[in-house]
Amino acid sequence: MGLNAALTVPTTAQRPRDNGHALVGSRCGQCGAVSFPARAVCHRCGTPAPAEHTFATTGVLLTYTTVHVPRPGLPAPYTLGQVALDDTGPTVFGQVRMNGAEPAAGMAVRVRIGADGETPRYWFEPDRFAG
Amino acid sequence: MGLNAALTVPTTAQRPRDNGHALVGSRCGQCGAVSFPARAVCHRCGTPAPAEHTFATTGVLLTYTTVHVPRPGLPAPYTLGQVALDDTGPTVFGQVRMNGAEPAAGMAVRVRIGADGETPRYWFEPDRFAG
Amino acid sequence: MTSDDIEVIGVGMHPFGRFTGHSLKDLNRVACVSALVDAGLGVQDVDAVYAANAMAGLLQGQEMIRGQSVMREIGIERIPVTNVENACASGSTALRQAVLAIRAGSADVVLVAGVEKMFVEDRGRTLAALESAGDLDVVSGIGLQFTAVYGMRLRRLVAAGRLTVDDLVAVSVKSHANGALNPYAQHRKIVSPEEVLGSRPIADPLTLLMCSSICDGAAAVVLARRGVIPSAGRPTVRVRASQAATGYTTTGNEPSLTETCATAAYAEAGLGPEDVDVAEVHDAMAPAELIAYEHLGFCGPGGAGALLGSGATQIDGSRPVNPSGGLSSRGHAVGATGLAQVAELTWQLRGEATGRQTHQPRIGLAHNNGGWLEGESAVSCVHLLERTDPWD
Amino acid sequence: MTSDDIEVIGVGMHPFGRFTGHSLKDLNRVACVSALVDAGLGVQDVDAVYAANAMAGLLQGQEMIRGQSVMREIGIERIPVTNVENACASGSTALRQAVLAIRAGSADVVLVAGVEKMFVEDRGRTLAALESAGDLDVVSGIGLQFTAVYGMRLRRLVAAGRLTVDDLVAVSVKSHANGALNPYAQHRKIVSPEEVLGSRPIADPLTLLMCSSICDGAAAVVLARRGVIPSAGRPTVRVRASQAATGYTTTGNEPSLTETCATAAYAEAGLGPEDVDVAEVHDAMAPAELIAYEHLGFCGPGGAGALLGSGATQIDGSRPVNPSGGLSSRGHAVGATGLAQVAELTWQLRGEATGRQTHQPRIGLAHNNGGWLEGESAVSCVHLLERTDPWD
Ligand SMILES: [Zn+2]
Ligand SMILES: [Zn+2]
Repeated sequence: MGLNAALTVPTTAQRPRDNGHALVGSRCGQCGAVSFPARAVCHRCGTPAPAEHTFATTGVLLTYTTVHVPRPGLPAPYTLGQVALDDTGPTVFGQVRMNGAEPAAGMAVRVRIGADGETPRYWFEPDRFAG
Repeated sequence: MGLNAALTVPTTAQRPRDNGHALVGSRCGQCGAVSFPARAVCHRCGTPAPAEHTFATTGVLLTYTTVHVPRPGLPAPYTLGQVALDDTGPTVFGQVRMNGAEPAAGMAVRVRIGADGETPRYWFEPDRFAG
Repeated sequence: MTSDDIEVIGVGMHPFGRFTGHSLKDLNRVACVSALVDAGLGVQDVDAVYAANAMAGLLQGQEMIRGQSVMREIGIERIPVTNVENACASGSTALRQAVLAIRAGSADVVLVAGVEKMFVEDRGRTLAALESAGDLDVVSGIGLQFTAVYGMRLRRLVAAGRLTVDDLVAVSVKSHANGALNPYAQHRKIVSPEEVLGSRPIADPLTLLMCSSICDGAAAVVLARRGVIPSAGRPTVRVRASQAATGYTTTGNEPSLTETCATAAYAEAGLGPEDVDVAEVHDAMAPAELIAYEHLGFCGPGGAGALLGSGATQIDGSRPVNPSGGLSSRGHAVGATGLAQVAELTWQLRGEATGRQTHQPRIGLAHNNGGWLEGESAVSCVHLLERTDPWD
Repeated sequence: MTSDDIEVIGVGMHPFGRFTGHSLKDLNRVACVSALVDAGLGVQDVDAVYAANAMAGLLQGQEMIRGQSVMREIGIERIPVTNVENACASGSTALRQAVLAIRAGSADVVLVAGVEKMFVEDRGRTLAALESAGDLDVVSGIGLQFTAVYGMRLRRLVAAGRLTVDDLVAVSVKSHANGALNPYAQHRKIVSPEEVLGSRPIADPLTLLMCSSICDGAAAVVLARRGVIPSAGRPTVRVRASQAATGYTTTGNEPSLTETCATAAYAEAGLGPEDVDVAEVHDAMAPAELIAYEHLGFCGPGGAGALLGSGATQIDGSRPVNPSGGLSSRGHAVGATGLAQVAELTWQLRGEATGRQTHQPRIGLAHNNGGWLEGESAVSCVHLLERTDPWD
């Protein structure tokens, strides 16, 4: 298995990170390992150029924290979470916007994608369609 | 020979770098090696706490260059030189202010010390008292 | 060559804390000269230097030749100086390179030095620099701070019933109590559970008194090939294992990075967790010590609270952990931390840790992690040290 | 173990130049994947990584885990990644650590990667970052730029009659001519002596066309313990010497740092300057190649101009120097430079340097310096490589 295919993948800036509705990364055709953002070589099996893959818009909030130390452009408190996207998607960090509700580990969440140029680019909200 | 004496030397900020007229550094009592600014241990023989030493105000311009790329707060062109201070003093880099004259390798120069807070703190000028 | 060919022949620290008037050169000088004095050596006995620092590029503007610039202050020139950077594990990474340099036959006596100056005029710059311990291409803009990463890890364990908030508080109280006994520590004040719980929230469940804080400091270690430097009648401390590993993309189901690295270290030394008599573990937030208990094999899954509660990890317990106060209380001068751990273990193994001496330890473990990827540390280093002389 | 136990089994580069849309990850990927493809390996065959970079902290804000963050992009996780920084000699310093890691028995196959991205939106930031290659505590505020350090060194030699301005021009013309033959080079245009002399003054006697410029790029080298990876019928390249040294406080009367380091490298290999068939030397400003002739022993004091004039150091000469175009014309992507030199030498020794191939070289020398103290470089590294197979 040569690595050659990893030489001609799009640059990191050229690879989409979302499609306006969902996060986009890569999924290895060989072993199924996923990555967000996409990578040039699979971290699990070493296969080059894993395919671009659109992840589920829903996921499970594994854990979260409310941060009380502000950062520039980011007033405190704000909530961060670690989310495992559904359908064996990747585990990602992101802000969690509860709109007044209380977060809970195991809660169903849905990804939200910001407008062009918005920071952060994506965040999570409670999935109000979940059971 | 223990290194202990190097534990109790003044901090780098506490050590004088000039006395308003001349550069001040260190000179090893053991081997005579000089350093500007002062150091806590002699770089030539390893003796700790070389003595504070005031260097000659005159020196020889070993080489120089006129820099044509400006830096913030420093309009180009400006001239830099490498100077060996007299009486086996240290070799130091510094600005050379020729006031219209042409620098030359081997020329006698004299150190000038700026006012408190001035940048740079010292520079060199032609030594008009030299032969 | 085998790993026990290398001895720790000198250690030294500049106290950790806030040292406004002290430059990187001042901090480094005190640590290095102390370590060389401890070893009975002069600066010209050193064959090579490994210099660890994580943030001087962003905080002092000094990139590129950090080690060379601080070493000339103590008269060290000419010999190879290598700058090593691996986030909060920079110090232990540098130590490992020194071990490799001796094993490779390129040096007999190596000075390993770590220095960090985190107090600068603008605290925001320090916080921003700390964020660069993550992959900024992936996480920048979401406000991911070190404390948040630890807060999330701990909440998950609390939610799963593997730790309680009382455990987090108790281990923080222990950390401060140990720090109070350590003259090199940044935080030297005993605190009560109420004070820990009532202190300002940082990233819940973490409160201020659970967290390491901004810190200046330096630490240094002198390693030598066995037999090159006479022991001067002092107990000999040997390096029995030196391992490093990089974080990985987690699925949530694999062994932790620390576990992977510790397993390799135990295998290298032919030892197991049961052989460890004293440990300095990576607790950038004091409760992370509890996670380390599990990952280093000191207890089974979910057993950390009970282990702590048993008193075994206290200074007078059967397996003391972080007698120095750990990162949280001794302080976490990032690039110096891994070497401060080794300094503490060396003092413990020699019986020189006045006031916080543990009972006749033979094997010491240093665990130093750094940075983060999504869900794991970016770096882990585990070293095992051994006192080869009997205790009387 | 001895030094010839280590082979260069793969090399690769991302072209040097201006690559606005390419991130550190993109640059590093192309260099590393090319080197692994060249070695016939996959990413999972690598045991350890040494990552070199000098300026990403100041220019991209990515301190601490530079190597870990670029390596995950090519699927490299778990194995030890060590970040090494030694100014312009970061790449060769990382290479030396990889050599030591293999000699120490801790790894069989090591990937060494250097990456730098110097083009940022504000050129002033890059110039400021370059100034951090000096000891800022001593030199900050006087406006000491890299070019000025070289300008002063060269003027002193010109004033002493050891070099002429014509020599400085001629070697710059040669540098550009070689770069024009190198598809990886930043500057690929032949220039005339008049163009060199007439180009914008930078730090006299240096003009724009004598100087390396701001550059993006990456280079990678795969080292392996001898015999671990089958050669695939290709000529074998071995590491015969790997030496490093730190600059010192000059009195103006001692041997140069490069001379000291080269002498140690020759001794390690049991070779002398007369054995070197092709060299890549550190010419951040093209005329520095002439200084290297003397310091590496290719000519006696004052003989550099004559050696250049003889044509011996041209690509078709008896001892070609900088067939790649050197730092000045191939480009000087700071952290990558030392590894780009080794890539070039490997191609030369294998006979794969199409268009700029030198005549059947057996011994290659790489000379990489970094930073500056008062009057000397802060770091020097010299490596010697050997093609062990006969040329037909
Ligand atoms: Zn895969
Ligand atoms: Zn002396």
